[in-house]
Amino acid sequence: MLDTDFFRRWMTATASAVDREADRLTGLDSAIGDADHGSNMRRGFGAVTDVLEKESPGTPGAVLVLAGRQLISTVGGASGPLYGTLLRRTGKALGDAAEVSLDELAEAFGAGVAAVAQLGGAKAGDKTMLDALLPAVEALGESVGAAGDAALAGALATVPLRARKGRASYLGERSIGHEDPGAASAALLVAALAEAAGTGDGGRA
Amino acid sequence: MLDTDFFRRWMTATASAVDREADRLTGLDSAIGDADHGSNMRRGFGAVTDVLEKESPGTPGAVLVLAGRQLISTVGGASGPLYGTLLRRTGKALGDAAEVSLDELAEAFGAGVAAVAQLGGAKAGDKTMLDALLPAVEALGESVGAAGDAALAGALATVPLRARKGRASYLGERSIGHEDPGAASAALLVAALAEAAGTGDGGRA
Amino acid sequence: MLINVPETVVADALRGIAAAHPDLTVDVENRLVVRRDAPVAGKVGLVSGGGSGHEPLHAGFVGPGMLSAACPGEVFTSPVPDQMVRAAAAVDSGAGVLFVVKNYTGDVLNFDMAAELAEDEGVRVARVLVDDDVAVADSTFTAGRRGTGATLFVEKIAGALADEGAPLEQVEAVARRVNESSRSFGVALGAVTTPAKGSPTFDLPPGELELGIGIHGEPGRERRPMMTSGEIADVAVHAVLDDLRPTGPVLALVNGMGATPLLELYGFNAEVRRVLSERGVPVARTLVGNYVTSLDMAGCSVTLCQADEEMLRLWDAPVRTPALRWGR
Amino acid sequence: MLINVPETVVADALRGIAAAHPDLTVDVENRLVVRRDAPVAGKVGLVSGGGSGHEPLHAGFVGPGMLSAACPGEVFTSPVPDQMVRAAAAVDSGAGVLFVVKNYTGDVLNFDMAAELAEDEGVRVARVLVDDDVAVADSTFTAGRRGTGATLFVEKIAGALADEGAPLEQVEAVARRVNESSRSFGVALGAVTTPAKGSPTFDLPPGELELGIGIHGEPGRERRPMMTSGEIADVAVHAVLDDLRPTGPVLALVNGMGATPLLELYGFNAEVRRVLSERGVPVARTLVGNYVTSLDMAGCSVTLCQADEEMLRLWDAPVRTPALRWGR
Ligand SMILES: Nc1ncnc2c1ncn2[C@@H]1O[C@H](COP(=O)(O)OP(=O)(O)O)[C@@H](O)[C@H]1O
Ligand SMILES: Nc1ncnc2c1ncn2[C@@H]1O[C@H](COP(=O)(O)OP(=O)(O)O)[C@@H](O)[C@H]1O
Ligand SMILES: [Mg+2]
Ligand SMILES: [Mg+2]
Ligand SMILES: [Mg+2]
Ligand SMILES: [Mg+2]
Repeated sequence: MLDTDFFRRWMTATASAVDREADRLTGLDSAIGDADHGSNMRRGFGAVTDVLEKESPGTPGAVLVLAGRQLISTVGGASGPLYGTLLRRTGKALGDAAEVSLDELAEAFGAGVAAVAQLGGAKAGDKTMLDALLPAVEALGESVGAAGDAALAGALATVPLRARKGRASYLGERSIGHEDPGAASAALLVAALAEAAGTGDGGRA
Repeated sequence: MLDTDFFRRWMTATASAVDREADRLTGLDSAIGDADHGSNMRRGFGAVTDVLEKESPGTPGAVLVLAGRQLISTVGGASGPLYGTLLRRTGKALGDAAEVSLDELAEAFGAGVAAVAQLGGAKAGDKTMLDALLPAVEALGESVGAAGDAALAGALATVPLRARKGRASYLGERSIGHEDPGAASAALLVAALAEAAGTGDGGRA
Repeated sequence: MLINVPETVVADALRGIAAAHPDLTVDVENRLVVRRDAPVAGKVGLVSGGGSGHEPLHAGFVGPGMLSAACPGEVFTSPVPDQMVRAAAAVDSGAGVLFVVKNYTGDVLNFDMAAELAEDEGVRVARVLVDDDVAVADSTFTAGRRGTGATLFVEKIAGALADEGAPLEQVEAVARRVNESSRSFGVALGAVTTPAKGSPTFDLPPGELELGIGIHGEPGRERRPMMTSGEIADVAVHAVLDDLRPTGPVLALVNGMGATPLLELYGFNAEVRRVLSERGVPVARTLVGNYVTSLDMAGCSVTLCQADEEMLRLWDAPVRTPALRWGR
Repeated sequence: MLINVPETVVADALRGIAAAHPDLTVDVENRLVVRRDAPVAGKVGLVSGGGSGHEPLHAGFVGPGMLSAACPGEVFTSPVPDQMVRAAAAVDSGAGVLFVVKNYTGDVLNFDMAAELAEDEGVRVARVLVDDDVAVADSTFTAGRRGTGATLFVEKIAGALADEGAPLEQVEAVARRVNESSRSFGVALGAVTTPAKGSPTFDLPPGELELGIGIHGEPGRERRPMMTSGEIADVAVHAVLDDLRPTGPVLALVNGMGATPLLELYGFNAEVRRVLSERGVPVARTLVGNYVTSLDMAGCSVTLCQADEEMLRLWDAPVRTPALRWGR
């Protein structure tokens, strides 16, 4: 089972990954966007780490709801409301449970990703974070490691796509040939699950 | 003796030289000034050529007075009033004569250069056009060729000087190591005398 | 770049705005710029905002006759809902608040969240989307047309109507009408350097330009060898007119992207005017300057608004903000 | 560059100014920008001018409350006497004309020639030299201090007094007083590209800056590794204050050189204000923006004027020009 501490570790691992990869994310966003995705994510998850330390929420759901709210209040841009909604809705779906199973997490995460799709109006293949998140939902029932792999593959698969949503869509054909920055950060978020679970155990809790 | 046509040829030869060397003059001015000396001189002597064709002044003095006035009306900057005064005062000193000797030209040119010194308040060694003009006055009694050589040597000798007048003076020590653009264009003006006199004859009329 | 560290660029600017403009209340911590006399009794509040880096938009347009408050986000990043909720509370006199939102996914999502929260707190909120950039096709293949230069027209004209005491529905309606009557097209002659990235966001060699750019340093729709001012005016004005098809006089904004000298911009205005007169379009008013910018981008944009009598009257009405000021 | 060909840049801009500003009379051929209502009966005329490339200076300051006419030269080249003679004739109502001349050899020589010619034609002419740039020592080793940001203060304040109907001697005196009370210091973060040259006038690599620059793309007095906004404010404000030694409140112009984003300029203003308050100097008014520019130069300058009551009253007086407009 995954306890509250697992979810805190997930958030801190994401914060470290995003901090480490911020320049790469901004670089991707500078090719087909406005060169701020790295600093957006770093600012947001930095704030998430801070607030989790200060407020110590007591359940998995509460960790994610608080993290999501914090993203909404600190990130801005397209990714703030979208990632904020992802975590908030996932957290809400987890309810008040003190521990959750991987299957429960997979289901809740599915609800979170669906909320992202609804809020942003994007679907698979539009070259957005959804292209990393949707395959992750599928694989998460299997293991957190599989989810990480699926998200990464999904992110890389955005390279040949033409963007239909977000800022990259303004480029039309010229958006082809670049990895979507939001898909790349989503892959980091999902990969952090495996890290939170402890290396190599695949997270089958 | 130097007739009216000689003075027209002097002006057209200067115009061609300035046109040909405009980029070099602007380059010099961009190192220690504001990168406009080449276009200033080109615009001015282009206008001089035009007005001499249109108005056909009938004496050497009239050619130079008209040319000088035209420079004042079309160049602007520091070089417009200075070169304009140089030619106007030289022309005035020549009076109404239909032809003038080289000695008369040398004396009149000396008066023109003195007027430049008075107007601009500069003296030898201040790193200005005077550093080419003053040696030219000295050598002009000998031959136009000697004057050209003296002006060129004077222009090159401005390289190690520190500017005390004009825009280059703002640079202080940093003006050292560059040729003064106005001295370089003055050398072109004086060299054009030999061209007007016909190649190789040294202008001893 | 003239900055301390990238992280404090927006806060530093807000402190500088506070120091320069005693008519504005600046809340540096919560990132708000508000008319000092807000809320004005009986007046609809006008709130806008967006990523920073487009100055004087929006903070430079706060004051009598234009915006009640502006919410600056990080550079090129839309603000967070908390800012707009606070702004709405600060400017609402009970007559309601209009959010002027440029059409970008981030701005739309954050303003929508803010509208929901503000309404929960009892503020009546209407929203107008600005989407004037004809370089982007409004289709299922894009996030829709970007909001650019028309934002200035919307804020000025709706702001004037709000100052006259018109109710929220009318202010919203005129804002929508201005947007529907406006189109823009932009060109970049050089790329942008954002504080966070510290180097140009894309590579634009000297002899080339980008057609159909936005205001966030994103590349345009097409790259071309350098064109003259006249050729650029041809492309931009034809693109705007072919979409707008005006039947009467227009308001023209000939806008610099930030690093284009005013000398060149005025020369460009002469070419814009030439194309308009070739197409038989009369010009009622012209504004030339760096108003809706993209940091240090070299380039320009043209925005035209087919203005009816009411719009012109409201355009001419007094305004007193840091960047637009006339009539009082 | 957003131009047609280098040769027509100034004429193109004048056509664009004419199209944008119906309040101004623009003579493209003779290179004059004049208040439409000139000459104003009984009013002293105010004429300024200089090389182009510093816009909005000077043409953007023509109008009620400021200049009567502006004479734009070629880019960075002072105008020719013919322009000032024409301008003087156009604005003289019999009360005489004040020439506001920035201290550069070229401007001084051309304006002096013009003054002589205009006086021959019966116009009473007075002249004030603006020389506020503390980066240049005023000694026998230089052409004297350059005229930069203080020009705006001189034109605004003397223009306001002229509009009140004061005689030539008084307008000249206040102009001189403003200049004597003002000092400036400028910094470049990037070089200028002039239309005629087509490439940067000097080489300034990204990580470096030039201290003590003028407004003509000339290199500065000293090159340094890049500094923060706060460090630059320290250098600039101390340089100005050490020379000015004000004993009362100052007018502050925090000026962009053309390509510095307003976002950064406001952040710089916060730092300028910090240094001033560390030195105990109160600020009466602040103007932040790109007013006295150098084409596409990145950088900034600080101008401070120790303003007495009369100067402040005249600063606040109504003005209605393309670039400065308030009070009516
Ligand atoms: N409508 C949308 N649905 C899902 N994801 C989106 C949508 N629009 C943008 N995104 C994601 O957001 C990312 C950009 O985030 P960011 O750069 O932080 O915001 P902005 O685009 O406002 O600058 C894109 O790479 C994309 O993955
Ligand atoms: N006071 C002066 N006396 C003599 N020559 C001068 C003086 N000031 C400047 N010059 C000359 O003028 C030249 C610059 O001319 P130009 O670039 O056309 O004008 P500006 O300096 O106004 O841009 C200098 O190189 C110098 O030779
Ligand atoms: Mg982005
Ligand atoms: Mg020069
Ligand atoms: Mg963004
Ligand atoms: Mg010059």
